[in-house]
Amino acid sequence: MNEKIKKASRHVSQSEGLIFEKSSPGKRAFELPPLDVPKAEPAKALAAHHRSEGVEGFPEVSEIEVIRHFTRLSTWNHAIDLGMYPLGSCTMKYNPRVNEFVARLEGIATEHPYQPQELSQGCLRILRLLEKSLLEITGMDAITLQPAAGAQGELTGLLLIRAYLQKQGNPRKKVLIPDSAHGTNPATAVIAGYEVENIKSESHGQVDVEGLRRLVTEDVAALMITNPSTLGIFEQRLPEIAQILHAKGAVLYMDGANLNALAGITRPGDLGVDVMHLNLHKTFSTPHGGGGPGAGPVAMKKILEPFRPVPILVEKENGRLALEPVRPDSIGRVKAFSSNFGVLVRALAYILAYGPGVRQATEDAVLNANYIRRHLEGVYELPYPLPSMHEVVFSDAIQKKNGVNTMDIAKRLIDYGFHPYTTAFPLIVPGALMIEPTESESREECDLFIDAMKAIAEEAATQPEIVKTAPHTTRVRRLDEVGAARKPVLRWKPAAPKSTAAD
Amino acid sequence: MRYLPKSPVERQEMLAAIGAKSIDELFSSIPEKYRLRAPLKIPGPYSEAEVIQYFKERAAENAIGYTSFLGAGVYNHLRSVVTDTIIQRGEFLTSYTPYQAEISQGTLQAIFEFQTLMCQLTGQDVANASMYDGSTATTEAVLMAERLTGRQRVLIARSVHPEYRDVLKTYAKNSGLRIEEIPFTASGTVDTKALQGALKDDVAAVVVQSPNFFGAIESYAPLAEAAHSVGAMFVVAIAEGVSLGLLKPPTEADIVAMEAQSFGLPPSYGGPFAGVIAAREKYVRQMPGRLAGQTTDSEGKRGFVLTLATREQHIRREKATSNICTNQALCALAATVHLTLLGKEGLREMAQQNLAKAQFTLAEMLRIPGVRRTFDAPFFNEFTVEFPRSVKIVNSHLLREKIIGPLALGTPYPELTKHALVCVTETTPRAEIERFASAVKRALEQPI
Amino acid sequence: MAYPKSFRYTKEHEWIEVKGDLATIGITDHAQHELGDVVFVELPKPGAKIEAGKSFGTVESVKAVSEIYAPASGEVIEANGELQNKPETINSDPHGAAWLIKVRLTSAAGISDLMDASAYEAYIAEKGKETSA
Amino acid sequence: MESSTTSQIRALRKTALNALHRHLGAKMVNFGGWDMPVEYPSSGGLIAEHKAVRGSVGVFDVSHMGDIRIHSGKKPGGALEAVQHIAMNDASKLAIGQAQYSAMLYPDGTFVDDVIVHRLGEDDYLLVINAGTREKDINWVRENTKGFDCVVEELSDAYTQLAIQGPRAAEVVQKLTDADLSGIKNYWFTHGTVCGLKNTLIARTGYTGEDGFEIYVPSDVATSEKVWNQVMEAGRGFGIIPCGLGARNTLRLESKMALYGHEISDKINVWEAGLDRYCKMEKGDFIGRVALERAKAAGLTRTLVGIEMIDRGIARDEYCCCNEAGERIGVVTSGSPSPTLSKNIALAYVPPAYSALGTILYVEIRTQKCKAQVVPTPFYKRQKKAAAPQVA
Repeated sequence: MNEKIKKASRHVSQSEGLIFEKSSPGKRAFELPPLDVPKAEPAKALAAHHRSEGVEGFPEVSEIEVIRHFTRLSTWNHAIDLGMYPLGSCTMKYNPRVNEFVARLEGIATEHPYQPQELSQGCLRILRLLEKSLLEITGMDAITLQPAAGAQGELTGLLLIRAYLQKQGNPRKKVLIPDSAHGTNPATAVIAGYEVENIKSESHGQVDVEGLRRLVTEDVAALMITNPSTLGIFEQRLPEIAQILHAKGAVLYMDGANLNALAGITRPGDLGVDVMHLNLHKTFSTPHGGGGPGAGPVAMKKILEPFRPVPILVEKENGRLALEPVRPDSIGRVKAFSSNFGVLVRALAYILAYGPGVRQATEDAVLNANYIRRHLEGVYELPYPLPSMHEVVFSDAIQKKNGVNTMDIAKRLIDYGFHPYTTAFPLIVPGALMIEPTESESREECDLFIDAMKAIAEEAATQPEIVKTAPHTTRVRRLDEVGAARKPVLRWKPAAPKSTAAD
Repeated sequence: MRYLPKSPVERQEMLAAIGAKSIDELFSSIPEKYRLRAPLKIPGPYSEAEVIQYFKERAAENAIGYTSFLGAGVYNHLRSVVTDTIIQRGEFLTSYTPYQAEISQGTLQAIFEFQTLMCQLTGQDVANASMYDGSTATTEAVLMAERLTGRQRVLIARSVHPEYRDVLKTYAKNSGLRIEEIPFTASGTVDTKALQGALKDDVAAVVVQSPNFFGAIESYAPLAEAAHSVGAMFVVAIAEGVSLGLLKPPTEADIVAMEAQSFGLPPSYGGPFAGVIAAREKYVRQMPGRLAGQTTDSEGKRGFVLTLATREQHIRREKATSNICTNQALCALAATVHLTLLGKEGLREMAQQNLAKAQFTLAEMLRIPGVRRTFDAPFFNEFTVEFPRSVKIVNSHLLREKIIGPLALGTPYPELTKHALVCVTETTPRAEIERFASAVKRALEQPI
Repeated sequence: MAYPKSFRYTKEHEWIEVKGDLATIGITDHAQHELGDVVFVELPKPGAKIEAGKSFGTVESVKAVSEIYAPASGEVIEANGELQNKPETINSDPHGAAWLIKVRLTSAAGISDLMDASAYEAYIAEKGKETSA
Repeated sequence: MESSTTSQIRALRKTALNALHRHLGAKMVNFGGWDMPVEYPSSGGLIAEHKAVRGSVGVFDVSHMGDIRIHSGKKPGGALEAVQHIAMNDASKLAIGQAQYSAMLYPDGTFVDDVIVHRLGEDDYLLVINAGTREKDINWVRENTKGFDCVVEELSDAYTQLAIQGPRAAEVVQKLTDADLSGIKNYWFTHGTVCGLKNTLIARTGYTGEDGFEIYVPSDVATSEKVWNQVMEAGRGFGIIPCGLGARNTLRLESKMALYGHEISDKINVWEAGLDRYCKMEKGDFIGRVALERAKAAGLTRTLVGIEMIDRGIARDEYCCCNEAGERIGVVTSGSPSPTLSKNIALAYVPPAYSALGTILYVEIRTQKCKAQVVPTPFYKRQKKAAAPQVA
């Protein structure tokens, strides 16, 4: 065993203050070319609106200081590039660098959304090919690439459903959401003007189909389901669930957050899903960047097509493409300008690199999850034993006996050079450990992770203190979140000059 | 496949370890009849070279080599290579939302610095860690005002970016919000009289943009006064952040919604950008989106965490202030690095150059027979002019000279068909401005 | 911490102390314990009406928000402003300094049906078993 | 093992088997004031002795260990209260005939000594303590049990204590007794006739990480030698050999069992030693508890890890551990070649930041810095469900 545990990383602890604390008047990190037109007189041109001073408190530093500052900050982060990042439901896979390269090409990054469409055919053809590819992968009929992220995709999807039902005379009242769902689902349903009704999962963590049958009434607009569920389990009776909803005129919405378990293997469209969003920053490898930007395209069946948000991408005669700003039944705009285009470019670059081989990525992701499950079963409790897809959810039940909980284990994992898995989610598993390795992990990396998890289990059993006080290797120890919330300090302020302190 | 770190043998060995005969066994929970047999019909697999080739070909079908006079919410400013160098560091590029504070201090401190910069720019007390863009930020600001006032009527100036207004209407549709638009005056700014006429104690928010869609700068004080007189929130949207290098910040505002694209983010055909919401401290608990806060660790060392998380969807679910989860963190980081590079002087100098070029361009335009200035309000780097003939026709002539002309206002504002929104920044060389002017002159001389 | 005999208690872990038609309302020691470090309290303004069984405010810890339900109906005459600056009082003195609101009762109906101290202690002991089981 | 601390103020103390050891040609050393066999060259020496215990069976004279009996006075329960007060494990959990690993602590949460607590009867406990700390321990127990209604007597000199250790130990001892040993679980004991001596305490305990028994017989030379010889006789078929303190040390080290003055001392607290699971904070008050509460809140500053040398060289007690940067960050408490693993292993205290398995450390061996890595402990775990208690 000890031969295998090679990985143990320690985080750089360079001390680095706030950039504002380095500021000294007169330092410059950026110089503009000389002005080649007559200087304007701001005071005259802007009159009362003129701000004569520069922005108060803005830093004044040199270029090397900026580079060092942010480089040092960067060393305090864990990242996919440093090692496995098994955050369940986040699909932290490798972000190919060529995607970054092409997104920055002149003619791609430089294009203005209002430039004439005859001068934007390149952009539009990128959008078109991405649309077609995503439709093929999801088995849907129509799609919009506009939403800026998954949550906005959810909203778009629900607005489509609402518009569709409205058109038939009754938008209906309720949206059903399983208790295992992501928090964005209920939050979104409310913004779309629906009441949320939570539905309990049955003992195996699947949707209780019989219970559902009773719940689906004329009042129900849709069911928002995540498949595979947040337990990493495939909803085997999805087609039946779709029928139940359709029979009552309701719509089946699928949260595509976990598409990484399905791409190339099966298609939500074929399973009876009517509308779904995709998280391009999950399944399609666009970088998470510390929390965005993302993109949340929404794919749908024919019935919802007329309601897509504008602008709509259409093919004109002789293959020209155009974005049309007006559609009678459209739900309107969900975001200014066409979309998070730069993110879409990266997603297409990913798809092109794989082609139909995207199936292999899915297989590897599921292989990794099951490999880890196989080796940690018993060491950690597996609350729902149904087959795992791309992620596996354990609980801390065994370690709890020694007062060690999922957060402690997660923090100790940091000392072993891994980012923690997702803790305490899904909510239906008390003390959940939600592990999603993705296809990007080699067997070696999986083994390192398994060994680390076993070592921690052993520590939890014999010397829990070392686990409960983890992490020990990071720049900062556990932080005082209570203090942060009681007396929020949300911005830097210059220290008050001594003199004023008196009065 | 070059992204997949497994050999066929390793796959077999791992399957064996799991106790599965074949990979298909791992998908046994998917009903047989729903499993794909045929490979997906999508192009690829492409080598890296082929991927680059594909996008270079697409790029060639776009507007390379043209000089543009477009702005209207998306601005072309100088960007330092330093910004791109930093945001392409794997530790920033390939990390997730900083929920695990101990190994996300880099991202968290950068967000804290972003929040500080945004407060300094807007003259507000608190700013969040970013929204999707200016349009959704404006919408979220309105929803925030609705929560704070418990009112549902919203007055928004017609001089606010048309697409910002469209997005607001989309969100409002089902939340019971009633959106009413306030006209603009002959000087291109909000019609205060009309506003006062519409103001009642059922108004949640008064929303204006400055510089507004026409480039005209609004006077905050009277608008704020009017809004506050009936207990409404005064919401200011800012689409061109660089203007703040030279313009007084909207300190009279209760909530500011800003687009940060001008701070180091390329136009990128409309996104990704970064929205900002800044507000008075007392409203912080109704703010949407993430917030980084300063605190200390068990050894008293300064550190940062995501705080006031109980506002957010992952905890409050259906009661959350917003459904936003992923935001635009990397774009916010780019803005932070960019503004840090510019600094106090750099931003001011950049703003001054924008103003100077815009003034120069207007002068050049006005020397053309038949061209008149539409509005007389002060402006920053955008202004509207009226042509003696349709802007679309003028622009079609300009295209032949590799110039992308100003935005035709006819579509969003039918009454302004012959009016155009001209934008220049520090990146527009004098020579190009002069070439543009003479091209317009020629275009207007062309027989129809 | 002892549960004052003079209080009545709800299943949602609020307490109410009635003096004539005036009543003081707070959350119990058990509640603050379940909640953990309290970081924020949201209370109605004086003049607001509260209705028995309906939520009249929230108590927040770092990662949880809990509704506070009114044990009885009435009009708020005072809200404990101290808690805005010192929410931690709820952890240290839930039955005393950390009272939430004082109300003028519109009716005393239902209050007698609430649990007394011993019944409440039995109730939380019972809950304790369930959760540990 | 050479303990230079006790200079020859008074004559070395001898166990009843001292002459026999010398007769067997044992190499004798001063161990904590005792003249003890470190190895028996005649039977192959340390390595052979070590391997015998791991592979079959060996016998140790551990009569130098101390024994303290605590039983109640008039009031029932007094003995338990006293034991609960002076030892950190929860003695109330003990059934009659059961033993537990525990430790006596100073008020600051550091160690007086580690002990094995046997529950002999209703209100009757036997604490087995270390040789080097006998006087200190007995005084400490007397001092701190005053307030309780109990009787404390030292029995150390009354017994010759033999440890028969190894996978075949049970078979050997079974030959000598009428008691059914198969019914005695690890860390349980019984009384039976051994070598004709009635009512002899037979405990399934040890300090080697192997299965094994410790028997307590009258300490007169004749009886002691008779029993020793019968044990040797009974074990002949299993290749039993006499083992000295040298093998005892390498055996306990492989099993990461603490040795007073090394892994545990009056400078080290329970959390640092990683003895969490033998310290029952929830049992109520005991000496050291308050300090341990505080220490818990303060967090760990060092923790005990097992290391394995990657470079050549043996990490010995007191050697310094350094990080990549060459800063001294920790110290070795015990180190030696491991006969079982044929690797050089050691235990060391390092800051928690260096505790993750796989962490690379450098041990200063004289002038050189030798590379080592943190490895899982115990270094050796016997193939059996119920493992002997270890310093995790």
